[in-house]
Amino acid sequence: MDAKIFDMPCADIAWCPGCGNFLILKSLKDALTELDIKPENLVMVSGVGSASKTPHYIRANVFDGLHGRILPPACAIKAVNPELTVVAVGGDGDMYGEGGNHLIHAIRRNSNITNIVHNNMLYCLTRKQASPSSSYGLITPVQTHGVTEEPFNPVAIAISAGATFVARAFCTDTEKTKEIIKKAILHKGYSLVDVLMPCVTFEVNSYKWFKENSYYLEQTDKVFSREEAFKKAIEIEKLPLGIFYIQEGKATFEENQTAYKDNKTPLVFREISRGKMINDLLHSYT
Amino acid sequence: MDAKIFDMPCADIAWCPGCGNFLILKSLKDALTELDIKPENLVMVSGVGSASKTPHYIRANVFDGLHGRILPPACAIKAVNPELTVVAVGGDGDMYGEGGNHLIHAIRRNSNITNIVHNNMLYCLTRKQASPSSSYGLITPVQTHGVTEEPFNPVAIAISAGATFVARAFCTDTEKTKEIIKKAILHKGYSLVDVLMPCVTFEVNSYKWFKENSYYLEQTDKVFSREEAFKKAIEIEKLPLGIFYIQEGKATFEENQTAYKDNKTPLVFREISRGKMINDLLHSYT
Amino acid sequence: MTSKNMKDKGVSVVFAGEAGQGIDTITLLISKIYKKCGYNVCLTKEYMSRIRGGINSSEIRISKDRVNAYTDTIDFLFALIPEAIEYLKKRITKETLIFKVEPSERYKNTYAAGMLFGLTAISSDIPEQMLRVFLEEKGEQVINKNLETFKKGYEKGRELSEEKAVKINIDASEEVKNEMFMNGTEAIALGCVAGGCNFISSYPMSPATGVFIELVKASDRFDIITEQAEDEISSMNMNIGAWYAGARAIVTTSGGGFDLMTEALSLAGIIESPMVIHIGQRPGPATGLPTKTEQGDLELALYAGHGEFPRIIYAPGSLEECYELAKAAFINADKYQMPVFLLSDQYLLERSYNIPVINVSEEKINQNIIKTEKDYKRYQFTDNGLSPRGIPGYGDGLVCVDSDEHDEDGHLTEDCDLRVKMIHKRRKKLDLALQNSIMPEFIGNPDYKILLLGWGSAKNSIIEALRLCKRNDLAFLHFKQVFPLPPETKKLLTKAKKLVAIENNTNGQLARLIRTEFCINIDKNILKYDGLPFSADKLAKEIGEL
Amino acid sequence: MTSKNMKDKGVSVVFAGEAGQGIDTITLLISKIYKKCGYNVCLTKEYMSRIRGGINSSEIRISKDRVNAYTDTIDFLFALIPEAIEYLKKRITKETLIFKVEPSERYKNTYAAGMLFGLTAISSDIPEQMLRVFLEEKGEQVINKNLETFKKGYEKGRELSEEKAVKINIDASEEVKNEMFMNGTEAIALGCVAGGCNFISSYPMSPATGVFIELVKASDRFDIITEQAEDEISSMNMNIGAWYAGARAIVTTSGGGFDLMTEALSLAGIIESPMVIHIGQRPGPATGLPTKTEQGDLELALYAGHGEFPRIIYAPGSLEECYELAKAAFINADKYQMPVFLLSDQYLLERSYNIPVINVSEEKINQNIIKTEKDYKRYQFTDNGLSPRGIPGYGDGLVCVDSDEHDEDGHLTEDCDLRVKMIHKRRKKLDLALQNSIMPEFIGNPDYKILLLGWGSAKNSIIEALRLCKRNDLAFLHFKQVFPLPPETKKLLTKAKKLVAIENNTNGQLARLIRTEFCINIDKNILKYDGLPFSADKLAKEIGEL
Ligand SMILES: Cc1ncc(C[n+]2csc(CCOP(=O)(O)OP(=O)(O)O)c2C)c(N)n1
Ligand SMILES: Cc1ncc(C[n+]2csc(CCOP(=O)(O)OP(=O)(O)O)c2C)c(N)n1
Ligand code: SF4
Ligand code: SF4
Ligand SMILES: [Mg+2]
Ligand SMILES: [Mg+2]
Repeated sequence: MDAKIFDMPCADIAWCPGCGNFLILKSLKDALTELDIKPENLVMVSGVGSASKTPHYIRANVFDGLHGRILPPACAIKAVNPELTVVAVGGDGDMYGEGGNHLIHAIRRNSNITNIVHNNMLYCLTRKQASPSSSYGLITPVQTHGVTEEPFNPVAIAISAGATFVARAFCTDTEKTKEIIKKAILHKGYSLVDVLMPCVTFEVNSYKWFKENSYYLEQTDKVFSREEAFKKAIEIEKLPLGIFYIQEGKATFEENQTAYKDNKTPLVFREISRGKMINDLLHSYT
Repeated sequence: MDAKIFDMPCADIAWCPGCGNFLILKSLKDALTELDIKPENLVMVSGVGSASKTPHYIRANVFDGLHGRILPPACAIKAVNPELTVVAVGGDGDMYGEGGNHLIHAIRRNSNITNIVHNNMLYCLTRKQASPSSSYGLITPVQTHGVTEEPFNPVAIAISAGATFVARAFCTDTEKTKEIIKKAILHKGYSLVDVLMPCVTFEVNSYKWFKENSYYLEQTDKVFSREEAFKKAIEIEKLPLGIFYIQEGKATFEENQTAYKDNKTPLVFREISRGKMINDLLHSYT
Repeated sequence: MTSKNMKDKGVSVVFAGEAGQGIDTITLLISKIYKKCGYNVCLTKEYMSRIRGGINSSEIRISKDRVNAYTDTIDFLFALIPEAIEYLKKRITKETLIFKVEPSERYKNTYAAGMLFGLTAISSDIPEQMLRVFLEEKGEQVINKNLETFKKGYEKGRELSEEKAVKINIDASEEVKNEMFMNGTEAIALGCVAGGCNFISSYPMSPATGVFIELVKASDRFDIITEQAEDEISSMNMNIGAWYAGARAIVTTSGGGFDLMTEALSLAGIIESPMVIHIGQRPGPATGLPTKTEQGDLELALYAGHGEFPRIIYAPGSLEECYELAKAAFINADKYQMPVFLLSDQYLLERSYNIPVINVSEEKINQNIIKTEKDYKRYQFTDNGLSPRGIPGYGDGLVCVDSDEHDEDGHLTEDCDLRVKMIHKRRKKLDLALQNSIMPEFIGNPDYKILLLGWGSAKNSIIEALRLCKRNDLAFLHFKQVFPLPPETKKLLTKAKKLVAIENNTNGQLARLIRTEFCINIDKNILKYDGLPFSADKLAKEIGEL
Repeated sequence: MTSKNMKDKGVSVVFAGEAGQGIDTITLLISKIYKKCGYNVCLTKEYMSRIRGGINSSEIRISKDRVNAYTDTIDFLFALIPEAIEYLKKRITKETLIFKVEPSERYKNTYAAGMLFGLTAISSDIPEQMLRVFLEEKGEQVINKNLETFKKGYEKGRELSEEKAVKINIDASEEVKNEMFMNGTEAIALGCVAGGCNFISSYPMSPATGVFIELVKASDRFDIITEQAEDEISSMNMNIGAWYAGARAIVTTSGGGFDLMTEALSLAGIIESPMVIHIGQRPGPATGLPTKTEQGDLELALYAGHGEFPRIIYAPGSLEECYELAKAAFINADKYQMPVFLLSDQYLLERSYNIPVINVSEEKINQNIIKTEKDYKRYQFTDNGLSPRGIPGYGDGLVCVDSDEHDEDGHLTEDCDLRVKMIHKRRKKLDLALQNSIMPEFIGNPDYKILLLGWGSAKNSIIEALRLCKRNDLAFLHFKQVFPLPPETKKLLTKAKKLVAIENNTNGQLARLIRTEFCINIDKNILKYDGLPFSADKLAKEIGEL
């Protein structure tokens, strides 16, 4: 498949030149291409923020909803039509701030969707405020004395909440990021890919800083246990990159629905013809 | 101090006879008594649910707000007047369902408040629906085929989010629960005490079941590291009870406010007399 | 109360006691039994927000004629706890016969039921048989114990009937025996199913949880995806996602839960998503009186969500309307691609009575979904504002929706001219919906001087009051479609010498809406806001004095 | 445009280019310089929701007389990118002089600024000096490079002035030099500080974040607790908690964020908590046009939150009103123990102009908080509905508040009579607030035939339009207190032959409110909803044709 199939030549991309968002977009498109996913079968779901504009730059179906409310519609879309590939993208504000509750509970639900977070440790579209994942001490117009709150650790939280696929990537390593995204999409169940990216405009974390302060987990055949994964997750001296945790075989949200117990046809393609059955039901009240 | 000082003799308690809520209420009152806290300096904050009625059965100041929205006002109250003892109580629905986002972010904020969760693994006031902490398979009128979602593990989540005090108690052991609550109140920073309790009316988990399926952590002098605590937290064969994790010395939300950098007087007791200063400020726009 | 009185008009029986004494169960069973015996029955309940203790009361009206509203009058009161009498003092008259159920009885509720059947001289066969069926799963021992208690009660009832000279002789009817007996919750859920509902994500909240539970019950048979979400925000966003993917979804909640959905309502507005929202109103603000009744959220439904976008609001007043309007909500949400509200309340949802069987002809649900072409545009401009709705994965096109203002493709735009065009497009759909309005129902003398106005749940109370007050210069106009208000209504309003709005709220919200929309003043408001519904008898007095 | 024209009425200068080209910075600096030189200045900006790229434009009006509104007219356009000309085509006339800033220039914005000062024949001393101060922190190199560029631009401006025979000779005034120059955001924040604000928990959202940032700036000096909450729900609940404990808190947000706060608004309603809510309106629904302007959320503010409870809504129209009403919001929230709204929008918040200095007399803020006695009851019944407000930890009493309906003690109740009493208690406070209303402002001929009606940010555009259209039969009534509507207003309305509401929204929400409250019909709506504010010149034409 040609990678161009996902291109939107006319799109006026709103990101700053040199922004890490471009790299994530590339990795995502490449991953989708290599997985041979058809644009018509792909739904990109997002919220509000610079990161959440991503769906407008990919040829795909788009559900660009509310700030922070990415996962609920993503889970629903997948449930209504499990044949769709559903990729939910958002910023760290979207996913860890406004949307924190949905993150935890979408993990518990384990819908078979892929969740990519463009983590610039910042609210960029609203012109520089701290996000939950901002580092201690970050100074912004709202945090004039620097951030004092414990940085939100998405990897650790996802592991605790019972996520079945948890990874962290770094935007500059497009090849590695692409591979992680591919695995995430192929994974059956909810997968979180937190992608670190610098913000060149507001100068929060540089490419260099990330390069120097991260390392890739050795991905041997053996997968980490939850404890080991957690231990890795709370390393902050140097941020580990790669796949922290995978749990295979857990039933998904869709699979748990009675509607799919004996009938695999997507709900949306079933004919809704209820006259007779409703009559029976109504008569049961006599 | 006399334990009776916290009694509300006229209160028409809405809990079912034999309910675990009564035991938690007792432990809490005893803890408050032993710590010699004055009712006038105590603020009980709660949400909506059977558990959240607790503040009405203790002589104290009460802020009984919205379902799930317990922690934000609790943090604010403490910040406005750090001399108050602020105890935030709610049900598992309050704290882990509707209020999930506030839980995580209140933990990050680390206000010096105590958060007690009456965890009956159930929404009881709305007549039996699953809560986030319900066990797999629980059958209710809404979960007619049993709960399929991963149970919410408050202890693991709190540890990952960076809580500075995390404990689990069991209502029947009032003495031990009282001790845990005392430590939680004395702890400087946010403390979570998740208290397991059965629901006798809807017959979800019996006293016996908890007794058989839990054990107390050995509380030696050594405190657990975050990894060890996490490892304990994810044990589910038998639920560990006691204090999982303590981090001392971390600055609280209040302490981080500039308003308290050089002036320890509670904000609320400072005179707001601004005429001169405002004039200066206004003139800075000329 | 004399036995003579009761003979033709029926009796009103109240059971009162603590939560946990089985009042709910027994009054429902009693009601079904009377109905099975051919009596018209209406069951209205009122209770506290607790699982055990407190005081709850349920009223069963048993009548020769149709009964479907609440009355204050109590003919027989069965007090399962002594405090119940004080609690109901305002409704007790000299005529009320009070029966205190001895505290020694284990199955107080069954005992009281037995008494009632004895008193009303119903042969004990059907009751005993239905009691047996009802308790089937509880095992032989419980059944026998209950039957024994029932019989004791029955005997007591017969005795009392002699003693107090109670002679009840209400006519039964063959027809009623085969009618449906249900409450508003069930009727709404059935309407949803009939409207093709196949997705529900909600969060429990009284008095709206029932609709969720009924849809869960139906889910296995009707392929409905069900999810109890982590909060209301999630549930609303999930449902909108479900519509986007081609399902037909509903959320059921009360005012406080709905507040949390208003941002997503606004989303549905701009992305032109169909959506069905059931608000079971209850007395607010905030937690308010969680188990009581009120019609306080009309203005909320009208104006919730930021920005300006069209919506439709239905407010059923009867079981038939619960069914029909719930069905219509799905059909019209789909047709006009906009959110449709169903406003109910505890009074409507939890009151049961018998109605003739609703028959459904075998019909396929017509979904307004197209198979997309390669160049599909979700927001294509058309004459009437409606763009053909595609869904992802069905056809060669791409379906893009965006919470920002957008172009025809569904991609975000900041173009001011396009903005204006999109506003007009969205507004046109409301004009369309207005042309196909569900008209208010006119009841009474067409030569009215005074026109009573009402909406939603107050309907049956007002109709009965109108009948009871026996005034010829009164008529009643009941609004089922509260928004948009059908313009044809104006004529009916201006014809009246006096307009009186009857609402279960503080501010007279329908009256305000009529002023807003028609600039017609309402002369008088009859308002009730103590958490209880309008009672037909009391209201009859009030309108009698107009 | 001829130089003669400009001499007395001033010029309108527009800078347009991409985000990231420093248009904001330079236009603000230019405006301040002109003001320092004694000119009246009004700066209105319009931009896209992105950090880099796109097209933004800022209008600077420089005038002998006061200017404080937006106009469409462009006298000079500085196009920092070529696309800007096409983008602004509707505002460009034959008279507009367009200056394309060469793409070779590094500091395009500084260059253009230089040109402007050259063109308008302002001595370059003050500009250069202020530029130097402004860039102080950037280091000598940047300063020199900028000054060099500025000078080049200045020369070019002088040249062009000759070439195009531009002769500008607007009179400067000593008075203006010492006036304040600020925008609505700053004025609101100052009003908050003056009103005793000492707590803010908010979540960023355009165009309302500015007020948060200004209060953070003031926090060190004025002891303000500040917190960026995890979401709007948390922020609103925190602020209510803060008031409970005795602080004076505000939330600042836009419509979408406010939606999420409506449940807590309802909480404030029932617990009778003071609360100040600033909504910076923007075009909805949903994300809409996040950086543009609209007055679309009046009905939202009016009816948000389930259940029925009193509130006050202010809508400032000028900088002075921003300050005064923000201050009044705190004072009256505290006084009447209810939520008070401030409705603004991007046009009001981000437009700067000069106003005479506001002087504040040394005054202590009077907090209506009492020291509690042992038997303190938070909801003690009183004649006017107000109960003395205590706070925890101050006095011997206990302060209990409850989201359920409650008794005088603040503990939950399900008593129907108490419920009614509490509703009446809450409603009385609104009567009280109504008696102390902030009156609408009347402008124009008291013998008007046509009365224009407006609210909030549209004020200055309407006033200038009124002046421009020079009709003697017109007057303008500006509502600052939009709710409750002062009943005295009715007389002014009924006196008019024709009522015309001018609103920056689709539905004419003030017009609707007037119908609702007074049952008075509005004859005509002049509405604008393309995301841009009313321009004085265009509006003048429209009202000229009435
Ligand atoms: C309910 C709501 N609150 C606030 C906003 C304003 N807002 C838009 S984007 C954003 C933050 C974006 O941060 P993030 O998700 O990290 O994305 P980024 O811009 O950094 O890529 C906020 C607060 C909004 N659109 N909706
Ligand atoms: C916003 C909102 N949604 C829903 C409800 C209805 N509600 C009241 S209590 C409750 C659940 C209570 O469960 P939990 O917190 O576990 O307390 P419990 O009753 O089990 O002690 C719910 C959903 C509400 N009051 N507010
Ligand atoms: S502001 Fe930063 S993160 Fe946002 S688009 Fe620009 S470079 Fe990227
Ligand atoms: S229902 Fe269960 S948890 Fe709730 S009050 Fe009764 S016993 Fe306690
Ligand atoms: Mg971000
Ligand atoms: Mg619970």
